[in-house]
Amino acid sequence: MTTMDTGHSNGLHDHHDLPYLARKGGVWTTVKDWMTTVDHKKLGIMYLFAILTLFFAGGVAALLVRAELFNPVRLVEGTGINGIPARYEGQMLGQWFGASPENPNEGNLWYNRAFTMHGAIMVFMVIVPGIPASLGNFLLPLMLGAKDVAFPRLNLLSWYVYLTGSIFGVLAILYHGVDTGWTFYTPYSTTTDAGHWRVVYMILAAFILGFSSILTGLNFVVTVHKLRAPGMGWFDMPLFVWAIYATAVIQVLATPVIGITLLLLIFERVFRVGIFDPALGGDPVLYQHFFWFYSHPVVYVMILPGMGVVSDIIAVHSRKPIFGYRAIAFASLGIAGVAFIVWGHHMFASMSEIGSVVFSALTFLVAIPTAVKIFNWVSTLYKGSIALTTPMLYALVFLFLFAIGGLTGLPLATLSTDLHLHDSYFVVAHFHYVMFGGTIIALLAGLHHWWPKMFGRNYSEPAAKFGVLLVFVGFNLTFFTQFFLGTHGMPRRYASYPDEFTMLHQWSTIGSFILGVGFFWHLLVFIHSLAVGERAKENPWGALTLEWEADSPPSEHNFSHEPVLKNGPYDFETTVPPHWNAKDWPLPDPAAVAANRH
Amino acid sequence: MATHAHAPHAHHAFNPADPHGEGTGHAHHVTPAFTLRFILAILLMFTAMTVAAAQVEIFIAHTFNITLPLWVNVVVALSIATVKSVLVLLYFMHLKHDNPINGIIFIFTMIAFVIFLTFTMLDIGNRGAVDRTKLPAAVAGGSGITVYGKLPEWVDVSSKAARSNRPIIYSDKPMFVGAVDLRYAQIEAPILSKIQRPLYDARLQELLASPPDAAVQKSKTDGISIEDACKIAAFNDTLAKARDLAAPETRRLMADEFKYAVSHGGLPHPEPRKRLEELLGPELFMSVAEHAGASSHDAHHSSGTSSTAQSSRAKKGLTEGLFEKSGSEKGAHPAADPAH
Amino acid sequence: MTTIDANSPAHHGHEIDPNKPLYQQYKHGHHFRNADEEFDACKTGMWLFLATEVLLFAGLFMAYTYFRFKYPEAFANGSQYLDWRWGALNTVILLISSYTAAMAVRNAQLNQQAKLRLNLTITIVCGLLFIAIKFIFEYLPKWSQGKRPGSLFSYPFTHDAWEPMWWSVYYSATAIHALHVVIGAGLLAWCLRRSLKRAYGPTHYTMVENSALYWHLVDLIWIFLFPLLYLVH
Amino acid sequence: MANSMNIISSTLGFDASTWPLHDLVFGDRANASYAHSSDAAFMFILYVSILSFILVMGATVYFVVKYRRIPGKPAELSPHHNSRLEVTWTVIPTIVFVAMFIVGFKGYTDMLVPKQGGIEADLIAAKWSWTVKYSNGMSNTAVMPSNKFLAQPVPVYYMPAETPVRLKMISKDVMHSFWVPDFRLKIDVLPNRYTKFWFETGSIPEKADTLEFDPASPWAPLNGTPYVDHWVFCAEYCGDLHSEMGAIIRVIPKDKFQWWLANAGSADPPDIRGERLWQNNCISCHSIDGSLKTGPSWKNIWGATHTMTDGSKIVVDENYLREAILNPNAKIVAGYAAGQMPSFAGVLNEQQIADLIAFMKSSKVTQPAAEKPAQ
Repeated sequence: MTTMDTGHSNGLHDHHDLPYLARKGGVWTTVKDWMTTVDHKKLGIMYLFAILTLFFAGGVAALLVRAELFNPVRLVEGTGINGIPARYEGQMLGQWFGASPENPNEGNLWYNRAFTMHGAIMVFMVIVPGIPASLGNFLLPLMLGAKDVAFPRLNLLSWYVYLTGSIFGVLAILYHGVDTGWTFYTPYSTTTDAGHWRVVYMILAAFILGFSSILTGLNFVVTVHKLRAPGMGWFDMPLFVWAIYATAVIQVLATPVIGITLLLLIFERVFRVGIFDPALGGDPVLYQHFFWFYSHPVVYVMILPGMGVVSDIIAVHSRKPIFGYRAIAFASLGIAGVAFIVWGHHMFASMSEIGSVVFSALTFLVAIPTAVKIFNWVSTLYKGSIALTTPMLYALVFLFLFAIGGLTGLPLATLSTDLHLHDSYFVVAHFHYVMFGGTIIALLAGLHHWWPKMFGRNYSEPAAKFGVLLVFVGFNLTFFTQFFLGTHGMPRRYASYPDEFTMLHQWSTIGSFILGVGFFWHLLVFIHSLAVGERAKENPWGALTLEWEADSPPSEHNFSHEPVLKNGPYDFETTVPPHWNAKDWPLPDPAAVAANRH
Repeated sequence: MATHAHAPHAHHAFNPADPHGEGTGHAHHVTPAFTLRFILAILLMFTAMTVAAAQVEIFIAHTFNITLPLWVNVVVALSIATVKSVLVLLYFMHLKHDNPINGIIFIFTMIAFVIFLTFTMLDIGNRGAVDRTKLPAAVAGGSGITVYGKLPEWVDVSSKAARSNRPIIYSDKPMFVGAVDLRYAQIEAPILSKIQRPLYDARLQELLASPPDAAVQKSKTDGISIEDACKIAAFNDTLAKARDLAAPETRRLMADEFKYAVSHGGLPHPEPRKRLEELLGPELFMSVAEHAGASSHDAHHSSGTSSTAQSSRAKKGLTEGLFEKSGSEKGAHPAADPAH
Repeated sequence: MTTIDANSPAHHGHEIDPNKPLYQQYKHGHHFRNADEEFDACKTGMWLFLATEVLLFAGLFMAYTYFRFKYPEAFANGSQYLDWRWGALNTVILLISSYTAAMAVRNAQLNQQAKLRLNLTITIVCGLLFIAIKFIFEYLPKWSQGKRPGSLFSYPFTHDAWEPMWWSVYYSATAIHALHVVIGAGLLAWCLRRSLKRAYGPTHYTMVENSALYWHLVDLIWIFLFPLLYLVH
Repeated sequence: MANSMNIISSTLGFDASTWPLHDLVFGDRANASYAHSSDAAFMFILYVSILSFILVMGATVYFVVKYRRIPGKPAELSPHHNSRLEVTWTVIPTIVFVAMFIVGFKGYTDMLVPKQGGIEADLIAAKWSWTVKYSNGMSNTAVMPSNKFLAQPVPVYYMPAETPVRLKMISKDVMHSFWVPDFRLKIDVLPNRYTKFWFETGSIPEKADTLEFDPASPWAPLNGTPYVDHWVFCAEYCGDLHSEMGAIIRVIPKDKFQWWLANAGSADPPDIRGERLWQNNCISCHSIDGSLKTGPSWKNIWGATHTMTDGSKIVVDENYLREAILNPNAKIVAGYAAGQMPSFAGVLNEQQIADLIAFMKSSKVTQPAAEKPAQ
């Protein structure tokens, strides 16, 4: 896409035109500059690093869990909890953290803490802010042709709120971690670890992170409404922006409810007000309603941006106008809308019969726009010019995994089958296919797609592709086995299991470690790229959206003149990509194109 | 660069002041002072109205002994509140002359609000809604292969029924009919205050001694034991009686407590004490009084140590605590008595 | 909220001319096309924030609805413990403050600096009055008599076992609302402080507008809390 | 419409256990009448899913291979959208989803609606064990687990074969969830209200394992009984020993179950067993603290002298009590109406009657608990 001005890229007369990564003086100045910046790009990068760091922390917890389940049972003669002679399970974690015949619960306790930490970190600190806060912050204004988000200082505040929340979470971990499960179900969460504040820290962390999420969403909604480049109508926006917009709407409308929920939960623990505590007349199922009214829509906060990323990548790397642009855009909004009326399917086992039936019926509504999106992506490939670059590979991996994740959601929406699969490993596998195979894979795809733009350097394609292979194999080995564990009756959150499940669990553990290696490999690839990677072109993929208009990395104020839209984000048939010549990206015959349009 | 691209999407005439054709909103509309004063007057008037409505209800309840159903009061109060809030939104918050997007945001907020309330109540209002004794299928178990009315011949139900070992039920009854499981749960261990407990026990003895026809009838229709039916009756009677006892007490307390509490550093008023003593009889009253004096802090919530061994012991302590407090062996309502 | 309001001339690094009032020196954010657009954006942002506030209270209204549905007796008794006169007084106070807040916005639009300060002051005072009444005449006596939430409850003359639940809902709802009153008063105080420097006028009064909006929302919530807690029985 | 719904709903009686992939997915331990319809629903969804997955992924792979990028050659032209196509692939999935919902709803109602007759029992969950109380007050036994994943003694619920069982479930502390994978059903167990769980036990196959107890144990008579075990798991995370919260539903032939039920808890002293029986059968009419009920109070009843309606005086001893239990209307204590008490012949066996009498002799009855407030 092209701008009014031409060839501005290297004019360095004004410090505003320096690349945003350029250092301003000494170390202290640079640190101060980054800590106080209101530049959406720097904030996006800081979010990215925080999120990836926490992702590795959560990943370690996950590997602990899997390692524990490789062979959880090492029976030791000792005294059971009833004081009667019994065998107790000196699990690996238990032995590390001092389980003993006198204190046989220790092994399970540490296992419970491990999976709680994994869940809490991954959900509240990684996946929910994941794509919107990192890629979204960096790309949204660029894609809209704006200089910044609507409220830059609010953006900075949001970053520090996120930091504060994460610090509370880390604090809870340093205090040995909490064992409530990331869902904080009452009355267990209000009674466990009595007399210690670590649970309150964890709840507080989630509460504060919610605020960060609200502020980001609010900021993005206003940005999309007010700061689109001149001439950019709603249907000239890249689909990533549509997805971020739908996400932001959910963030604004759903997150406050988790805010009040966790607030009441803290009251519950500290003052025992009893709103969720059956011992005082409260109702734990009411808590579940409160919790899932946020936590189901937030599932789409997690996945929608991923869908946006994939929509863009598939179009760019197969050089085709996305098939059914409006269908995908409206599907995003549709999912965002339906997200608010399906939360009950997390509670079929505890909810009233009529409620279950209604929620089951409504839940199927979500599947329709999702299916539409998948069909549109596949048909975008039709007659494309498909390059299997790393981002494209990850987009295809996303298609594969997300399709499985979506389809396995159907028996969980169906009443009779859900009563068997609910809270079993089938659910674990399902939401990992969606959250991990969806969101995290999409984050990787987007990261590889926009890496040259963000850091101005290329990564080694072959190395990255090897990473894709590791992640794909490891992921499926880890989680596909868990579907069978679930249908055969393996419950969630178990520190040990009957013998018949041993084989599947061990395969799953092996896969998880392959997965871990894969991510470590990717980390090395990125570090290598940052250190010695070659300088990236402005527009390596020949994409048409506005962010590729800017330099790589973009200058401080993104564009030296406000870009004016001349063509849509996916008009590959009619437009030579910015920074390229016609011979690099040959166009089909205009007459044929015109004929094809009508 | 190729700037001559065919641009099908850029069909907006570009206007620098209003690049998106959204309008910059009539942000600077100045509301006349008279309007604001007028709105304030109306709001105050409505406040008076809603208070008056409540007072009138109390008045007729106490003089003519006519008790309106609870919902009347709620509906009146809430509709007045709604009108007030709409006025505030339109005039004080300028929605009337504002960029429509702000109004739309608020409407969507309200939609989310309503969804949250209605769907949650949809669950909570329908617990135990499937009355297992009233379904035609119940005798056979499961809903069987239910045939509503007549089937076409080519549907071979019987062989399917044989294959899956499930009964055929010919039915025209609806699937869901109202029931009272939740109340049974309460009946097993009735939730009663210090005042209600003796009333309930006494009443239950009477009823069990000679079950009234109503109870017998209920036990037949609901398919429950006569004892349960009596418990339900006793429970309702107790609530009614306690309410009668409570009404004058409560009103008296409400009138006295404020000035007394302020002047006496919040001591409970001796007057209602005396009256309550007559009401309960001395020994029960004593038990109530000392009970109320008891500290409200549970052992497991005093700040403990961070050692896991200790905290897991604390957990066990809590569990036992709940057992002790549980209303009955069935434990339907652990710690039923809030005065703990 | 100051982050939503993009008004600090220093921030955009350009010198202050003492002859002109502060509000005329205001330069809008560099990423907006004009001040109007910025004002609009800030206001929409504020409305989105108000949306989150409404949904925050949705939880409390949900709790009220559910427990009223579950323990009607306790709630009937409970609301009789409250003195509707204090509730009504507080309602009137909030309505008046809401009116003055709206007037303050009007004054800013019409550049009536003195009236602007006056109205802001009245609004803040009303807010503090509301808090004072709430704590001295409602929380204090009730708490000291043992009418406390949940397990803290120790009032001897309960007529229904579930009155603690009533107090839990009562304290949670009103306390969180009171917190919002304090925040709103704080915002308005900030406005007042800036308005002493004539920071707000016809061309720039975003902060006043947004603080007023926030204040109206606090009022809005109370308009519903008052009948639900004090009158319905 | 109603008729077509009718046809659909009446064709959902499938037994999926013989379908392809069923045993791979679920194993072959499906039990309880509704398990089959649940499996049928799952397999239906599974087949649809596999089909659509193959279609989508097949198309993807085909396109990726066929339309791979050739440098210097632009992508071929194709329509940017196709309303008919898009409507089609919106409508067809919708129809399939409606079918799935109906299938699931049908199976759900099967799971909700219990069969009458059979036995009822109370299930009480607490951290970290399940207790089942049978109608006669006996509760389940526990054995050291044969399966090494459980460290605690695991509760064993004996259940009669081919019998509907209804459980009324309540929790004493946090939330638990009662899951029997073989029955394909889990229901949460809540601390503040009863939830219900029902199943109909299957028949016992020919070549089932048989119980073997040490001849000295009170269970020795059960030796050689064929049985089928079903795992019970807690599916709602409930703390440290969540994964220890297993139990076994052990289905044995009806007659053996009757014997077991009658003799369960024999380990307890007789008066304790008697007290359980009193709580379950007599408490509504006979107090032990002297308070007036339909029948005479048992306070200090042992050895007391009762005056009958005909004026005769009788010293309360074993024989009188046994007669009063089996043939209550033979002698009526003065001041009480005849015909109030049903005969317990056939309800209580000799052992249980002896237990009751032992309870009446016990200190619990002779020095009763604290007085209730005067009424």
